[in-house]
Amino acid sequence: MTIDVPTLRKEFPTLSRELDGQRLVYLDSAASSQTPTAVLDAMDHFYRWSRSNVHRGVYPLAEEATDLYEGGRTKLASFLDADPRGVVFTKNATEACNLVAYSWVRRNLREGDAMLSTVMEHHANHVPFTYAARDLGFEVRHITLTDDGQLDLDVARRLLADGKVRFLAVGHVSNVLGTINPVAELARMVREANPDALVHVDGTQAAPHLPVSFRDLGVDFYAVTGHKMLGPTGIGALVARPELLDAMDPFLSGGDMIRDVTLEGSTWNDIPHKFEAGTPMIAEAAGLGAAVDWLTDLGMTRVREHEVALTAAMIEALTSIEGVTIHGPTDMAVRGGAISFAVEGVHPHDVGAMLGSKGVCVRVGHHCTKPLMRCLKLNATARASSYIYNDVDDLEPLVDGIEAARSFFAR
Amino acid sequence: MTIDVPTLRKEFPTLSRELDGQRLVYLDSAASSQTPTAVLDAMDHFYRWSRSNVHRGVYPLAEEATDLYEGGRTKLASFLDADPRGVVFTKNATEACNLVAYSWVRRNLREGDAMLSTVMEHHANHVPFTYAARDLGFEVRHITLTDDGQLDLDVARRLLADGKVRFLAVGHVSNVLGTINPVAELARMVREANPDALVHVDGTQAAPHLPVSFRDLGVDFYAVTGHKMLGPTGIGALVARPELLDAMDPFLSGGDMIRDVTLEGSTWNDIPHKFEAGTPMIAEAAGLGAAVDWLTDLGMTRVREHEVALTAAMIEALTSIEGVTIHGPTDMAVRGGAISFAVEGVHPHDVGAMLGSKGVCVRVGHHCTKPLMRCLKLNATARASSYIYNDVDDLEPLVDGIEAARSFFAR
Amino acid sequence: MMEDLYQEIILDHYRKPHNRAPSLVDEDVHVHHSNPLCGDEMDLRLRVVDDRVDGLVFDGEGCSISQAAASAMTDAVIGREVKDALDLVEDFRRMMHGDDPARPDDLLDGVAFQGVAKFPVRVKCALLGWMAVRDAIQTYERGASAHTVNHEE
Amino acid sequence: MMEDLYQEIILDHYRKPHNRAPSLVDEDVHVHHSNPLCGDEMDLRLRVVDDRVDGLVFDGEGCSISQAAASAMTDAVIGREVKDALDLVEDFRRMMHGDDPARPDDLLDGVAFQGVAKFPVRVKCALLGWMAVRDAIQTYERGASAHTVNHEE
Ligand SMILES: Cc1ncc(COP(=O)(O)O)c(C=O)c1O
Ligand SMILES: Cc1ncc(COP(=O)(O)O)c(C=O)c1O
Repeated sequence: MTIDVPTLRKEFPTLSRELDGQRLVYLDSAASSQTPTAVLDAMDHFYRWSRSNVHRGVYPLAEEATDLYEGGRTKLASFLDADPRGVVFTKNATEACNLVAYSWVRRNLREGDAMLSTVMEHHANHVPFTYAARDLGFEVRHITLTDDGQLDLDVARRLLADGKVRFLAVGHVSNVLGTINPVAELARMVREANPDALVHVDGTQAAPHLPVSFRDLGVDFYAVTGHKMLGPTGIGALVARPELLDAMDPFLSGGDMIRDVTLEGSTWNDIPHKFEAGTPMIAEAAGLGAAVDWLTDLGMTRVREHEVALTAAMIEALTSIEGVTIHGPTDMAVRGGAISFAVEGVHPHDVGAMLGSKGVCVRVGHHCTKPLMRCLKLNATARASSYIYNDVDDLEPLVDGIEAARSFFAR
Repeated sequence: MTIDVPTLRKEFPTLSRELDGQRLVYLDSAASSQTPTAVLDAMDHFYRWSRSNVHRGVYPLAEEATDLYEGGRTKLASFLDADPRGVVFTKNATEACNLVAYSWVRRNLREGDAMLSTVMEHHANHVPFTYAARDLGFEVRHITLTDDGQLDLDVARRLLADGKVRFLAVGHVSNVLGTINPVAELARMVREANPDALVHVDGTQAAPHLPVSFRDLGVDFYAVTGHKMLGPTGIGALVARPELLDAMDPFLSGGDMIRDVTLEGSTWNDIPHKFEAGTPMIAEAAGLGAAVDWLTDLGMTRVREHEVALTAAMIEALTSIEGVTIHGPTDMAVRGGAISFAVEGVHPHDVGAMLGSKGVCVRVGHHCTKPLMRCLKLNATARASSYIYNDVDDLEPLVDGIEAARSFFAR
Repeated sequence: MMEDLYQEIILDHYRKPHNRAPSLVDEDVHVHHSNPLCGDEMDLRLRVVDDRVDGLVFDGEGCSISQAAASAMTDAVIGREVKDALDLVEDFRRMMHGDDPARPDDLLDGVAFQGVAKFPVRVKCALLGWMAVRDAIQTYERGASAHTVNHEE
Repeated sequence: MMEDLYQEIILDHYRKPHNRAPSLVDEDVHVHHSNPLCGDEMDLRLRVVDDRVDGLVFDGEGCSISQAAASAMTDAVIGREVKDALDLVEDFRRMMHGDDPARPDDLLDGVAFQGVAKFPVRVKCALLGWMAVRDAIQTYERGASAHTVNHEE
């Protein structure tokens, strides 16, 4: 069963806006998705009905707030097929990556050790680790790409050969090339080379689009962010194996994450609370819970099917424009919905500005992947990224806008 | 001019709720305040009209989102009389304290150094620093209390005498005793003893209630949290002297906080962005901006006047009940609105449960101040904390509930 | 709400606790449990004879629920074989997490606490004494005589 | 919107840039500026004679705004005393931050960029060449001959 996009669009208020009299065509969901009214209602309900703080309250409002917050955790856990005890709420995926960097990498890797990453990582999955490496002196190795924008597993094998790699940080789906990386296979390779090595996956661009089972992936950490999966801003999560969290020292500390505090020191609370210091994102967790419920109702298999069909059509539409080339794989079996493209003779900024003037929202720039840009010998790309509320009727405005940019700017 | 509470209450939806047919009396604003509809509308407007990501967008939605986010920063800066370049958004006050602990304390204090704190700190302003001390071996000294629950400045002077103190962490207003601490005076004392020492103030309980001028206080860092000052959950801020932020290494790293990234390393963005990694709390910043606008319109002097009058009346009402004693100062010149009290022969949990059953919401427990509880030789207290939407009509239900608890439980 | 939580049986135990005492003759084990989140503290002393709970007293500070639950617990546990006592503890623990008790008759007044399961913040209080006796028995089985635990479940 | 941003004057400079060249005879200073956030790169070469900007060329990759602004900048700056050039740079910078220009006539086609101030993300683009020339002059005054800067303003 396909998605009935026209009906579904009605649930996304911003999409009914007009820009200069033109229909808004939102093709920037890889940067941030729209939010359905069900999510807004869930947050509103908290603020208008149960507004209070969580945990330890002895009055009904506080218990309701706790239920909303912890309910968000349970929902996200079942959405990602993970143990709720292993779901730590953070403010975004970036904080989730930092949690891994501070609580595990910085406390375990030393000079002489190595970690493995890739040249296509988002800065969120790159900088926290190279920053740690700068402070601690361990080595960072990078898997390079094949010509069609996939990870070169032969290179990976070579980089793992000496057994020094104790940690892998890899994205599940690239926000620039769209590439879906074989993370389960990489995890197996890493553990074969070093059974004690841990695997951290940046699932930011995967969780909104693919059915994800944390258990089946066989990895140790998995980071997601709410605002790209129909949820609110201000919330993300790190999913981890509970045993691992149990053994780790906390990162942020303060209230709620302690068991006991004396003037001299503290003992830590049980997981996941040990990693959630301070008043949490209560409304946001309620909103994210509603978002994953909404996605579950729609069905993640359908979400992916819609992505495959629409992305294939978009690739075809784009490549049929003269002078347009696409970066990254074109085989839908190994790619998601983010499409970076170049327009010959027109700078991406100008492409984006022209499209914006026609109501078509795309992102231009380095997409927080400067190392990848250097590899591709690019300064920037224009990127169109679709989601469930996009449909083939969005292709014409996109193509028209690009053609207008070509005739306006191409020298 | 006094506050017209009945009119003002209409702007706080949860307050019109009934609990078991009784009017909801919310006396837990020290844990979390209510949110006026103006704040909810500001967030809704973002989600329904400008939903997109901030920074680097070339289409109108993204520019509007950026304006909402940066507008929140400007508003908060002027509310606290600080430079917007020194305002770093965090997810809560706890993260703000951790930022100081990771980016300054952990990078500057070593064995042989000392930091100064107090026995009345909230865990948020205690654990990040004792955790750092555990890792790094510096000494943590604590200012004790006088009999009426104020900081003992003679003790402070003694603890500063050897010049080893390089850092002070102190709360502006106690969330348990209500005490307003003389932070400007303490800052002077600390710098006299050691001109290079820095002063970090946990302003979480002050910013919602008192006119605060970061510039006039003469301190280096000031932490606040949105959800206690009419704002949404999921946002707080660290206010800091910009020169200091400029010189500090970042804490969380990832997208948005970098200037350039290569495979080997990164250079950092300008402040305050250097300290804001990843997609920020966009809706939340818009909401917090609306909250401080709302408070400014009401007038912080009036807010404080209302607090003084109502708290004095509440102290009188409570102490007139047989068997009730109040912890902390009773002189309104040196206290805010949080009132911790004990009911003879009745455990705080039972007090709270009885009050809750009558629609009166108070907090019971250690209030994230275990060291203070030990000093007071208490396991827990019940705490009533009011705000602008409370009035003298809330005193009767409070008193009735306590009396009911006494007759029901006292053995 | 107050009625669901504070049933008459519970209040009776709270007002006149059973087996509340600061010491126990020939005690085998003494455990101290505290629930740092709400500040409750409890000392529990156990004497075992022929593999049976022969003597059991508790003492300490806590809210009505924790005091009453500990009192009801002593009634239900004294006289039982230690293995059986552990099984009963597990039954109570499950009841606190929303299950129906498997051995309602053996729990005696303990069943009155079933309604507490609806008040998540009070579950910890009701469990304090039960977790303490479980720990005391396990400490005894390990051959030790004292144990201190900070916990929340 | 497109009209506010891409005025005809701007497009002319973009399509036929003035003083765009990869080298400069007898150059005194060469600076390389990049705007990492949008990827624009610019090489700027300066020759100073008798305290005046005698030669000035730019080269590099960038969007229409950054290329056109650099082109218009060279026209406005060539021939000026270096101090005066710095003053003009400051006038343009303020204009990009929303002020009215104090020296509209001296900015020549530079005034056409006033509308860019309304597009915060493009302000950086328009400033790239102007910031580069400021840096080149300051590098010259310091007695150095080359400088590389990553920036965004
Ligand atoms: C004095 C004080 N400091 C810090 C905090 C921590 O604030 P948050 O939980 O929003 O991080 C609180 C509130 O819980 C507080 O009362
Ligand atoms: C692949 C990838 N990883 C991580 C992030 C960071 O997410 P956030 O900004 O929500 O922390 C993003 C989005 O910006 C992303 O696309």
